[in-house]
Amino acid sequence: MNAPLGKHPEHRVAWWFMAPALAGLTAFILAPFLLALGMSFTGLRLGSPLPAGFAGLENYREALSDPAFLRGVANNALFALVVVPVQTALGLALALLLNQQFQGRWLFRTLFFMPVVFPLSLVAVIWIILFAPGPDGLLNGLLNAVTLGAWTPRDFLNDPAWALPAIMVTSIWQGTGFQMVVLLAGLQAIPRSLYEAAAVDGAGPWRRFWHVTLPGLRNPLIFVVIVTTILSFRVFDQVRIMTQGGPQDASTTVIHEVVRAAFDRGQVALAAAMSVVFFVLVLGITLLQRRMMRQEGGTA
Amino acid sequence: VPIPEDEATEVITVWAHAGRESERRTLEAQVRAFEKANPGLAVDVTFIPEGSYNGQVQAAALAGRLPDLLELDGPYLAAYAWRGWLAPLDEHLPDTLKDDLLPSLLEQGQWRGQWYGMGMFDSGLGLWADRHALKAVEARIPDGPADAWTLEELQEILARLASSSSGGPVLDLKLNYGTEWFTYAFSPLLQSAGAGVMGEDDEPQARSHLDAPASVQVLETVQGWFQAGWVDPNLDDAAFTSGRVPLAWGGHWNAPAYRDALGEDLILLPLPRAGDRLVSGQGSWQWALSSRARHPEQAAKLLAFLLETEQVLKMSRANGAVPATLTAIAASEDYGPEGALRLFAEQLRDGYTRPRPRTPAYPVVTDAFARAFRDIRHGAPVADTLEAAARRIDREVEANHGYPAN
Amino acid sequence: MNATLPRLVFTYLLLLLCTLVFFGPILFMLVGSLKPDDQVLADAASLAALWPREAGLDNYHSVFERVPFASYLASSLLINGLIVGLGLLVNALAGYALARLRWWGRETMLAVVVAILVIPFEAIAIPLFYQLSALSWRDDHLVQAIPFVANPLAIYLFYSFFLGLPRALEEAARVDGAGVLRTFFSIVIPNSKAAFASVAIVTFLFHWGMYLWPLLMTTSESVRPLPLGIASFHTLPPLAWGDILAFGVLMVLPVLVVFVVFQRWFVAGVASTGIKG
Amino acid sequence: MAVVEFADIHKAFAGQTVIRDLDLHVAEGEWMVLLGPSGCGKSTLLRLLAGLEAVEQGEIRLDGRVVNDLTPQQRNVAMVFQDYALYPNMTVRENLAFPLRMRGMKRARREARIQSVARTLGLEPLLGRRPAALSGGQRQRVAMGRALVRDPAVFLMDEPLSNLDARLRGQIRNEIATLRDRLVTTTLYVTHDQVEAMTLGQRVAVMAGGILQQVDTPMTLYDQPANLFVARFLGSPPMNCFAVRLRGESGRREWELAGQWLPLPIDPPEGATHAGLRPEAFSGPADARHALQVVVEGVEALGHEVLVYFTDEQSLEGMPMAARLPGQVRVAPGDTLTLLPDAEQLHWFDASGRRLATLTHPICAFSSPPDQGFSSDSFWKSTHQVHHCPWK
Amino acid sequence: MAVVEFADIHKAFAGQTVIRDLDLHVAEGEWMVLLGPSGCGKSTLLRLLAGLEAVEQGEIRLDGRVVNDLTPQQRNVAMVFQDYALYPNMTVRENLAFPLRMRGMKRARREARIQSVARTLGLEPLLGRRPAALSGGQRQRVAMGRALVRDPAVFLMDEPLSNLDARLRGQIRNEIATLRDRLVTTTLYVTHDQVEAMTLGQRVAVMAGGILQQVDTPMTLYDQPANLFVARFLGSPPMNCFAVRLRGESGRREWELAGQWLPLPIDPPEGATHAGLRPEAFSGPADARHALQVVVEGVEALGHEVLVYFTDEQSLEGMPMAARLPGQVRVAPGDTLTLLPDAEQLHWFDASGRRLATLTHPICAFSSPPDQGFSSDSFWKSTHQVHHCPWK
Ligand SMILES: Nc1ncnc2c1ncn2[C@@H]1O[C@H](COP(=O)(O)OP(=O)(O)OP(=O)(O)O)[C@@H](O)[C@H]1O
Ligand SMILES: Nc1ncnc2c1ncn2[C@@H]1O[C@H](COP(=O)(O)OP(=O)(O)OP(=O)(O)O)[C@@H](O)[C@H]1O
Ligand SMILES: [Mg+2]
Ligand SMILES: [Mg+2]
Repeated sequence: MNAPLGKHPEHRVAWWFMAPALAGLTAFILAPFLLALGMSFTGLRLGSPLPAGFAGLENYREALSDPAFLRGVANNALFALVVVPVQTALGLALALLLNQQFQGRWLFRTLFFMPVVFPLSLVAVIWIILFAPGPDGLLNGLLNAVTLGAWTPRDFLNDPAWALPAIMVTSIWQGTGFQMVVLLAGLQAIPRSLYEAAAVDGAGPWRRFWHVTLPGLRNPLIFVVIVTTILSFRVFDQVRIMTQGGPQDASTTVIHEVVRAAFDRGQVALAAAMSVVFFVLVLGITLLQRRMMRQEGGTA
Repeated sequence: VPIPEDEATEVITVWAHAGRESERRTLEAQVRAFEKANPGLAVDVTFIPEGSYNGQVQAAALAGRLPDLLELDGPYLAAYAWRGWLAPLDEHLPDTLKDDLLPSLLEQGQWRGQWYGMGMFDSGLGLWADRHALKAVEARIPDGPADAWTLEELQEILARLASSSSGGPVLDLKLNYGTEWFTYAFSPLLQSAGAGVMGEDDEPQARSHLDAPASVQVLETVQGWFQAGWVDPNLDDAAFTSGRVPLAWGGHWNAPAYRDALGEDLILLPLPRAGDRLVSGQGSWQWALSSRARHPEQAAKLLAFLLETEQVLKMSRANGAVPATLTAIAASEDYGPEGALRLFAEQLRDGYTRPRPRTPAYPVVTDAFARAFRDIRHGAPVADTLEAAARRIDREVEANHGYPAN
Repeated sequence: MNATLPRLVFTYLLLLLCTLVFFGPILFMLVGSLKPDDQVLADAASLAALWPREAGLDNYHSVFERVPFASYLASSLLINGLIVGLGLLVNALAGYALARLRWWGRETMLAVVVAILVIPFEAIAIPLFYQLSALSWRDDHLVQAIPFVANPLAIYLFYSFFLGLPRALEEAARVDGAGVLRTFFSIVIPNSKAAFASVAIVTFLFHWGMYLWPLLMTTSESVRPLPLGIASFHTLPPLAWGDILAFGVLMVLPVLVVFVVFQRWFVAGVASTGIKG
Repeated sequence: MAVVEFADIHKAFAGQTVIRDLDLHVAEGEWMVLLGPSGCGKSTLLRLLAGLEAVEQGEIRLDGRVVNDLTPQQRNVAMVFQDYALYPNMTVRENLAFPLRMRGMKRARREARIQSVARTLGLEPLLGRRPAALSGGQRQRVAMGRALVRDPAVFLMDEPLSNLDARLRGQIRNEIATLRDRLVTTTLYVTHDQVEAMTLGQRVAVMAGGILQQVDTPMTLYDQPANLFVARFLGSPPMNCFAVRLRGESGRREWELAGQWLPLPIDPPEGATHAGLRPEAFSGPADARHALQVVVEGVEALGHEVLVYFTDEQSLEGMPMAARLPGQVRVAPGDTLTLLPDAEQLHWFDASGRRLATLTHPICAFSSPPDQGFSSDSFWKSTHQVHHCPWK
Repeated sequence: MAVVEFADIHKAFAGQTVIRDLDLHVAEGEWMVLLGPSGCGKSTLLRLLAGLEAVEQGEIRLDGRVVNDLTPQQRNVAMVFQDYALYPNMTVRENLAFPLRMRGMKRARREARIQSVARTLGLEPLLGRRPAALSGGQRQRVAMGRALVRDPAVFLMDEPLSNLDARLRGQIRNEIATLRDRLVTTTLYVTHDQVEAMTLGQRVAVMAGGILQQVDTPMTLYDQPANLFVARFLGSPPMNCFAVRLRGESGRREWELAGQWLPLPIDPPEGATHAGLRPEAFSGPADARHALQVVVEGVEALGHEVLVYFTDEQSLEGMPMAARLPGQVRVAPGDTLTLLPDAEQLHWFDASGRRLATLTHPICAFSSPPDQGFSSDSFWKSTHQVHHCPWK
């Protein structure tokens, strides 16, 4: 509200409104993050009786020369590059499918969305079973049946070539429903008359999709892409439970390395340094993404 | 668990791992018995799932909220002790107890000359086998620890087994187990070969141990088994029980299920030796007194109670592990002189076992070793992998200035 | 513009396929939870994976025996209730201040919220743990909830939503004599049900599976939430897959109920909150 | 350009009949305005023709060819939507180009076409903008342009002006009228604004409740409304309609208005139960013997004319009666005013609301001298000058 | 009820001046209409008074008290919003109750108040409904009710009718006029519809570009517009304004219109560069010697009158000239028509657009005989009957 600024009470009211959240964010996110930043320059180890001491950039040097961490960064990037587009495309396809007129839309929407309500730790457990190696595994069995026996059963989660893709599949399975719901809502917000205008103007279904649907979904698409990108840099639970980052770091991620350093090895300062590097990376990517999307469309 | 709340009682707080049902029941019963025998003392036991036990204890320790008495996983003892979370037990326990204790437990419970941990039982590691299958390939069946197979012998047997089973897997290495298994189960092979994960107290480093040629050679051999397709992934933990493989790298805890599955055909063999002498695994849950304990005397009293022969036997019966005292072993059905599992007891008693590296760096050590082992499993070059792991471990040791006493 | 029959048939075929992909694993879990432990894996590759032959509730019995499920559930509900309940209030207030009120520091605060958005919890768990340990605050329900009440994502979602809310309503209320606070409670909240529902669901989903934090912060059985229960099943192998799946089913059931009940609002809310890039 | 025929069209939504037995013939190049209150089915009719709704019963023909089963893109119609439906992601130029691209027109020709339309509609400076950066009036013109840029068989316009404010509406109405005279294309134009209908339609089809009430030129609709609905729908303020009360014999008949008896110089037609009198059929204060004295209830002084409202118990639906007095009169509610209604301009309706023709409806028409420059077919028919007629 | 004063108000948004040096005094109980084109700052002025925008410069006084720094809830004003801003989560009753609850009125008194307002506005049967279940007109009345239910110092209404369709707008305009006369409360009413301004305002403040152009009664504005802007803003079609060209000496002067020279019976004021003539200053075809012959460019036949458009090169901004001919004339574009402009109704403006007073502005007024029932203060001032004046 544009009510008078100056001495007006609204200024104070605003701070009151902001205060609880601000206190929470400061105490539980900002302060620990600054603490992490500080810790990253020390030699602090979990529970160590030695004085932490100033370590300079040692932790950063160590993190950046740790092949597992670097692999984690690369894996995260690969993960984002694959999962974001695939999941978005799938979500869009499902949304389009559900945006048609037919009986039972509600049911199917619920079914497709259901994986989203599953905690990742549980999803991971289910998929470990589905990925079971040997011909007895469900996925192996299915692929075998589909390819009429041409498929050689694999141990997906312990195969350097398959571990990361397997985790991607799991994540896509779990996350697509969210994309779908957002995009479905976006689809329903596109004025019907635009489709009608395009039809009258001579556009067939494909061109209507290209010229009306896609542009109309711009903002929801931006939203899901940004959220999915942020989330795909946070991948952890699946990795921890399904592959522990292996084999040969083939499926490790940054957060997984952070957690291993901090919790399994007690190297909290190293973990803090990794977190800081990671934060800078993700923030950079997010800002870049926002800027690109914004400029491209003019109004976002 | 209701705790009697009258003012005269002192409450001893205890954390224990929530093992199997029977184990939990037994401990609870023992605690009640202790309370009955010691009016005015109450015990408050919290069971914590094994999966999250270490994390929880560390978190509580950092927060200064450890209980009086707690269980911990043997190899972590040094780490906890160095951080000052534990109080030495020497002054609280009678020396007579030591005399009766398994030497493995004595070794495991001590660090830098002080006694921190005391187990009610120890673990046994060995090879389970199907008598028929071995007979079919005319394998030699060792009598005891002293005449264990050599690594080459095992390899040959595996090859024979494999060819008789048309190339399928023949060995279960319990690949479905968690991180700690790999250090526990396979570092003894390195030690047997004359190397090991780390040097002893006077040489606390991994370099020239973990990456020593002997270590490399042993693990290259094991890697060969993977590459030959002899090892079952064992996702369902049923590789041996379902008869898929005739040989399983395992321990005392497998006994009940394996007996059920194979009955008379089940035989227990020592691990292979990679060098002159067999080295097997040891170490299990131990009791320790927190340095912040508010009732150390009473807690020690409880501990002493738990180590009474009767109690040790009860626990051993509940979880199937090797009883902690020689007296109890002698009285045990399974581990006694004629017991089917006596091999486990012999190994522990006769010095065929060595503890995992007793260093405050252990969390890093086991992480590095397990990771290396898993990479080797998937074909990573053994020498490089081990060298990298050794470097990782040593960096940690150096960063802590070799863990000076404080 | 109207669906023809062949098209409808095609649509249903596609729907069926998608149902298989998205619901199949869930069905597998449901069915598996009714089977004896060893059958779960044994059946996996056959159609029996989706069809219980020897169905029984044994696994569920076993779950209730192995873990104090009711206590875990109660803790989880309490913790999530706090996070969602307090969170809606706190974050909505902040989102409103950012979207609507004019004050010094607004722009900065918005930038901070957006930047904070990308900090994953795992990255700050340890320092936060140190912080709270220094206050020796641990092992209760509150410590599992309070740190998550203020949530930058929720603030941002509310902010986007309020930006799109017609200003005239609030102005009318102000002219009618309501103060800022009164306007917020009497006018803004009742007209933002969709936003509240969707933020509620999103935060609920986000925190229902939380594992790391309770692991660090709790020891007492009575304050532990459901996800820690899973650890009880990760004991020595053989894993009791049936029990794990049964536990999983019990764990998602409350979320599923919440979702099905609020789904209508959720979809509408997503439409109105998420749309600002 | 095409002939449009609706034959016996019937349309229902979810069992609710929206259009009933509709027959309508639009000639080649004709501008037909569909006029009617909200919800009477105007848009539905347009959408049926465009192919956006399925025809359930009856036939729609374009140049004699039945198009019932063609998709929108197969029918060569162009439509201006009520909410414009401009593609928000495209610039004005791209919006205009879209229908041409969809029909595969080559780039060069397309550009030429766009330029020409943009010039016609004054859109040239806006070509690079997005719809979000346009004012309401500009958007309307782009929507128009997107239809004009093609060369369709029929134009369909669905209340293209209803979202504009009064002033802009008037201005764009003029522009559309100019366009209409320039581009002769068969057009169906939907509105519920009667001023638009009067000024834009060559013929106007008045609809109510899904039924066609009357199709005729605007002036015929105004002068000879087929029924009470049409009578009261056209004109602002609408025609004053009331249940008629008569007394006296033929030749000395009197009729009642606002409780007063006035002489009726003509014979009402047989069966007349209702009558209507347009507001302009009242003339200013007169000393006449048979003038009507009314108590003014409301006044609207518009500068060039004053609308005076008063009450008549017999008025349909209790609507106030209105008199339109040209010029400026200072009159306030509560005043008593003397008005002279022209009974000869009464419209007569029977009990069912149908119009009854008066046999003798004296009209005072004087044709202008041809040498004064009037085109031969234009003639004055001013109701205001009726009292100057010699026989009065 | 209060006196409202704006003193030297200046308001800018992001450096863009929106209101400039504005002084306005609204008397106690007066209905002041703010009229002006879109974007001229009308809403801003209202919002300044309501406290929804900060006053940056100048003072706003309610009954002499400066209210610049009061919050909206501290100023006792009631506002009707353009899009009504009904609370969708509340029933009509709750909507009406809200402002009373906010002011802490007791339940019983509140109910009584709501009942009375609901009765006044015919909302009784709707009290239990939510806004979503109301038609546009009903919503408008609820919005009105929410303002009326209070007893504010000032009513503010921001284009309350602009979202309604033409027919409903006319009807509710009447209702508002009735209310205005019943409840005498100081009111600022914003519109850009000049019919509303003319019919509702006791005085009308015409704004353009943030500057007050003229504040006066509607008729004064219409008859004596202070400048070209006001002249052309009021009236539909607007006043025909053009650069004036004169020739000849005083007494035998002539002026040019549509390229033809016509006698000018009066002397134009000193410095006149522009003149304006309302469309109704033309009268129908005449045989007069000095009639104007125009080629018709456009025709709008509205039933009761015909608007005829023709071109004059001198016309401001190239706007077509309009003549309003009462009744019905059949005239088509391209026809030649003879019109008689009444030069005595010319408005004169100087180079800066300011109005110039004519010393002798002959008006043909005839007061009606008192015994005919006219109230003493009402009199005719019809421009149409000017040519019946004896001296012509
Ligand atoms: N898709 C639909 N489903 C159900 N009813 C509909 C549909 N479209 C229109 N109607 C109904 O059909 C009737 C006629 O609608 P239509 O849009 O043709 O009216 P209209 O004359 O264009 O009115 P307006 O002037 O308000 O645009 C209305 O009662 C409307 O509610
Ligand atoms: N909050 C704002 N920020 C920036 N510019 C504004 C703001 N509010 C209004 N303006 C600008 O101030 C000018 C006057 O706006 P205002 O709403 O007062 O016009 P108005 O006369 O009410 O127009 P309308 O008839 O279209 O409602 C416009 O140019 C508008 O763009
Ligand atoms: Mg319509
Ligand atoms: Mg405005």
